[in-house]
Amino acid sequence: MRSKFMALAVAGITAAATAGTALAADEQYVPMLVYKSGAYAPNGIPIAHGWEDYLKMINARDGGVNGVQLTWAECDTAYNNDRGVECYERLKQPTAAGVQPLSTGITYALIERATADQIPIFSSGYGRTSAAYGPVFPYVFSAPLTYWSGADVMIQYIADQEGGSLEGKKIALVYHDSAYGKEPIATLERLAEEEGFSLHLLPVAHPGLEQKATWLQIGRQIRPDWTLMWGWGVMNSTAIKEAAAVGYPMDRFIGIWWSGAEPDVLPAGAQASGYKSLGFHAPGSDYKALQDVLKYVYDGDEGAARLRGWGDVLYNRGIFSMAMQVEAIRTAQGIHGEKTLTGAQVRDGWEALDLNDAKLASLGFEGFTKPVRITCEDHEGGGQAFVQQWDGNQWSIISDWYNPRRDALKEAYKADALAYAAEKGITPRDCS
Amino acid sequence: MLYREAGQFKTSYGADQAIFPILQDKLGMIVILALAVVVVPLMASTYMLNSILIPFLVFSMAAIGLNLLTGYCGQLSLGTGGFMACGAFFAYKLTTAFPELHIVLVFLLSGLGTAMVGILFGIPSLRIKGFYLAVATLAAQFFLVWMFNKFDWWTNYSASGVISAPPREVLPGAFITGTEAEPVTKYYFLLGFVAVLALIAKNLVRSRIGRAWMAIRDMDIAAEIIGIRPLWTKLSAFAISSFYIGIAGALWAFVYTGSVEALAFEINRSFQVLFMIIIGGLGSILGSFLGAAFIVLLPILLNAGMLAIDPTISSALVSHIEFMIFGALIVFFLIVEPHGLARLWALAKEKLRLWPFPY
Amino acid sequence: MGVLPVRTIGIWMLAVPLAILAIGLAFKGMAAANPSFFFTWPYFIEVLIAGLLQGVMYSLVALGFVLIFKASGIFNFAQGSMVLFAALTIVGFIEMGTHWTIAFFITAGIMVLLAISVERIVLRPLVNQPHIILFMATIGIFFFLDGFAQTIWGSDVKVLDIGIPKTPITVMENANPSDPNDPWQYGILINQYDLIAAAIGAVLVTVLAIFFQYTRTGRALRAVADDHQAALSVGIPLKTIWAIVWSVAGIVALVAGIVWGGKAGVQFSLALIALKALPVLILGGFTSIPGAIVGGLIIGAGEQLAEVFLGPLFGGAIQDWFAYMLALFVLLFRPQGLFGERIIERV
Amino acid sequence: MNDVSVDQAPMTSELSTDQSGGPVTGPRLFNEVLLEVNNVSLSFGGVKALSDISFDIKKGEVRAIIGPNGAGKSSMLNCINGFYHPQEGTITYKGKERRQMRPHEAAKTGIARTFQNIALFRGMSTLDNIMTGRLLKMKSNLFWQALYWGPNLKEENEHREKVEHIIDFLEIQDIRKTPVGRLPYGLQKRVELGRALAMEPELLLLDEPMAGMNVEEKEDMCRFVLDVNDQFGTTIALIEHDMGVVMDISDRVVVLDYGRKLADGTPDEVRSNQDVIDAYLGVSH
Repeated sequence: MRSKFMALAVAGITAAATAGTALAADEQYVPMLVYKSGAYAPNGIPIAHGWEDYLKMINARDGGVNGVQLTWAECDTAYNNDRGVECYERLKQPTAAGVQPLSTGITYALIERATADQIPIFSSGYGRTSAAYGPVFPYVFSAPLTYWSGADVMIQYIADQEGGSLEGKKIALVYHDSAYGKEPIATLERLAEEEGFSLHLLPVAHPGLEQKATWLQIGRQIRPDWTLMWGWGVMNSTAIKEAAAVGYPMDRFIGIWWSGAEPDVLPAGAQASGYKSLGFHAPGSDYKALQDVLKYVYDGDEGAARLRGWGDVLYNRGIFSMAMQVEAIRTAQGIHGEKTLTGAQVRDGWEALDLNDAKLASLGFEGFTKPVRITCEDHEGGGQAFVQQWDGNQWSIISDWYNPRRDALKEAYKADALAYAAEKGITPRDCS
Repeated sequence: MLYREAGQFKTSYGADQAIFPILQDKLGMIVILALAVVVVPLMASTYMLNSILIPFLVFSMAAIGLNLLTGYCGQLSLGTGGFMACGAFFAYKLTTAFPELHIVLVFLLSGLGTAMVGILFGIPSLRIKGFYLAVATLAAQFFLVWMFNKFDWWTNYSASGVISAPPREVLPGAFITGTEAEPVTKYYFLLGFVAVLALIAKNLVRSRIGRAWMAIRDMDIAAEIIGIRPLWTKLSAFAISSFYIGIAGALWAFVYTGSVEALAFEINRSFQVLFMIIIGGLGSILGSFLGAAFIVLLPILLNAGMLAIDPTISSALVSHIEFMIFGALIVFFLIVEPHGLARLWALAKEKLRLWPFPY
Repeated sequence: MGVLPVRTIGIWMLAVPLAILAIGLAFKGMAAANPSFFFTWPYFIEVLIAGLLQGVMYSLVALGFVLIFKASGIFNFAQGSMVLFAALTIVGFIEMGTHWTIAFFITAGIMVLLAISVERIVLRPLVNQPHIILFMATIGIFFFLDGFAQTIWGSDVKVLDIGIPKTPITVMENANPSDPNDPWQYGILINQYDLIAAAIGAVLVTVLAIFFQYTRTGRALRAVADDHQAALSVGIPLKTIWAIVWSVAGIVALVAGIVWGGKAGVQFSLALIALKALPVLILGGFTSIPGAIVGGLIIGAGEQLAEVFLGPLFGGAIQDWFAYMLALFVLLFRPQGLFGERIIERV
Repeated sequence: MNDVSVDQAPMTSELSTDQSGGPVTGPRLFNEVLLEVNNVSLSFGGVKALSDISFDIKKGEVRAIIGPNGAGKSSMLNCINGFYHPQEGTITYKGKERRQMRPHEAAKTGIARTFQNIALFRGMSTLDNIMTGRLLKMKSNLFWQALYWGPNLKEENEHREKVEHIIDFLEIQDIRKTPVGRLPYGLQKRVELGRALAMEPELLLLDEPMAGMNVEEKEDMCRFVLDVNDQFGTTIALIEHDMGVVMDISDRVVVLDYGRKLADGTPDEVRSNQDVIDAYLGVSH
């Protein structure tokens, strides 16, 4: 299949492209935007491995989705927005099942294009938060949680730890100074007002190697009760080190789910012990889906699997997000009764996706995550999150699952999405 | 045999000063334009339009802008990304505040705004020269990107700091921004817009102001002694260069990607445009196009080429090797022809003039 | 490079504490006027010390630039990727089980080989080209090395632990617990890692200063820096000198890579710290080793103070552009940097 | 050759050092003072380049400034066209005393010059180099320049015609479109003269216009200088080392040594001045 894609790419470049993609009747194509080079590669690689391994496993174990083999092609975006756009344009086909941009910036750049091309975007736990409002963003899905949900869960957890009230508490947010890092600010500001804590914002410039001043302010001046982090790549490990350097207590430092994986804590060594982060799926490998990957992709060779990140947080995230995409395809096949689907058809599958507990268990994800149910109006799907802690060797879940207080959030999604629609001249769909 | 000027006599100074004084060049240009207008849109796939031709035209505009400043006036600048950001955000503010304003006017006005910013950051060039100036322009780069990233007034208070282009039409029904814009419409618009602005740039550099720039570039002291005011000349170069770069930034945000955050114009963008003019040829409008084509195409071709050779190669390795070859090719080109692709083209033409009888 | 005249040192010794005091007083004044502006003297001193230590780390990177610029007039943009390449290489050997001292010498050898190849393959064919062309060539090297290093060693984050303690130490803690508002109650926190890294930097600079002041090669290098033609005419082999200078710059990159890598983890972003060295360079002057040191200290302290005390007024993350603006401001008064050679225009 | 000619000069000492324009002996007579240098001193951080220099240049004459290396000749020209600003003394040009004038302002008032080390714009062709000399005279605005049409096209053609006259005059038609960096030294000097002439200056400062030329090239250059003076009535001040040339073509000569004025007068007077002879022969004083 790779050669088929290549033939296409080359043909596109030489302008001799023939429009027909001529996929065999029993194949479904999944383009993959990955980053295995550049400043964010250490975080991008395990996710990409998870994606690829899950597709391989489905093909090997089940012979594809209802007999339809999954095929894929990769393009390296280097976490760079314009390369991301180029990759998308290169890989897109009418029969593309959808793309996972794996970057909030690239998601923003692709929303309009993919909508015009009728290819679903699946930004799992990142991207444009208000895209969870389906009527305005028919082709964007952000299950199982958005950043605003994440911020809400963090505040709920902190409130529990503080005995219920946050009145008079100080909370600092250390964030990547980009579209990604700015996402939670609006929600945190709203919650600060509602719950009476004070919020201190500390931006960190890309790529995040320079945080001395930030942590001097946190450790010596602001002395917040809790510190939250929206970081990515080298920013995470640097933050943990600088936090340790000013003696900030690790167990009061919580990262978003993109700041809570092995590459974030390992470079900080023992200093990182006690650091917390959110998660929306379990770490580790004691789940049937992961065991199947081990069995069907690596022939049971655990060493080889571990080298690719098998069982690590980001690898598992890759597995889970690809599993959701595969289930969307499966659902769409049921709706349309065809083997090879177009992007628009897969989209219908997304809007009917119902991963309830029984379904999750049958997929081998029992206890791995909470149910997700996507509708025409709700593209977030009602996922839940927990807090996990690094003990120096591994991540372990230390809290119950939290359900974000979605009533308020959904209002916020809707307001933001409608403002976007007004600016763009989009008439929201009717979902009733 | 085919390419020679013998027998083509000029009867006026005007004819001698023309951009293409030789008939064959004129014909060549007409053929290229005909290809660009008629054949390319017919042949090109959406991918080719969206990912190669459109960015190529936008980058050409930025490269022309930087070439005016660095190639013609000799002021090395690493602030291109910051000035592109100015153009993009000015255009966004303008078009959202005055939706009825024609989009071309918006682009031109945002170019003018960027020119003002360019003048501001050009003032130190009076005292600072060479690499010191280059590094000083980085102050503009970092400050401007920070400013657009930090103050959400620029993004109309969007939560994420991302702006996305509202739909605008250049002619009734012909959208060039927003979801309804067809790649072909975008391409035609850019082709016309860039061609006109490139022609203007060419006219400027062969007029009084261009000669003043080149005089400052080649020897600023001598230029001053023949009556050129360094202040005015350098600032005019900064202004006009920023005008072009600002428009390029607006086109980038509106026509090419459709949505940007300030970080899209970080320091790498500055280097990318600098590569274009050095590889293409400093002090050459044609070189700006050649350099833009080279830098846009090279990574894509390398990437595709490697995958064609070995389809199973990992995409990480492809990226790394792409870096290596890119770096090596830059060094190679500099060694072979430090004056860029435009000079190679000129040398080829000179050879062609004498062919097949070189003596 | 020469020894600084005693008078200059005297002026600096007097001016620097006064300037620091003035900045502190200015901040104190702002704190009095604006209740949300946080200022205490121990905090100010703490930030200042952290900034100065950070500044030494910048100087380490800037030093590599200065060496090459002095000897060949080349603005070597590849210095950042040399830092990355060196750090990745030494980590690679340590991960293979080599002791870190042996890995250090192997990597140093590789850096010398790299320097010689750069001189042979890139610089020699480009002799006598304008500076901007050579600058571009080093950007080419930058890309090549970035790709090469990652092809060989991969893009994972690697941990480089050379045994420097990372725990902070607290000094001047006030033992008077009766006053809860005593600003000295927390003392002054100093990052041990930064302190030791700064010491390593200081040792390296001293060694280099002695090398260039008292050895034959050093004299030849200074001659080349003064005038290529004249140096050639008295029989100094320019190409050898270039190879030596690039080798030394490679070893400086190795030390910078170890220090920075130990701090931030060894991965791709290390190449970007070159951008932090540029304002240091223009502030200190491209041709001056003392300039790189003093420039590093000023930029380091200046940007930390600005970020901590002024940043909150502007929404933060100002330190990147502040460093450049500070350098630009100095350039307006001294277009050749603080210690750069004065440019005299002749006709 | 130059030393020989000084050596063989008759030893008379009736030289007038009075700069106010006493009786001038020579074939041509000039009365109107174009430029007057009064008690000019210039130093670079402790090093005195010029001390208390006074002389004048009269309209229409060919004035030579001579002296050994380091005598301050180039510094003197640099003061006249505003590149250096003397710490003391005044320079009066066309009856107006100037203070702190920038070189481009000097150019506007009609002072052009060439340089000891050629200062051409190496990236441009001969034609463009000479065209730059016309920049001050061009008036069309940015709009018409952008269109290369209307007033701009007309102006370009007019000035091109003037420049073509200069090209004809200097006999450099065949190198019109050649980048000057590729030209031999002698031709570059000629192009530089052409650029200065294109400014249609009233006062032309030539800094060693014949340095490094062979005899033939020198003869050509002499002819051009005299023709310029003759045909256009341009006043010329030149620095030259070749005594033969200086004595042949100049109307009056001022001699500098170690930043001081040594002598001033007609070639014959200077030739016979004892101080001048000592300076050139290296007698210690």
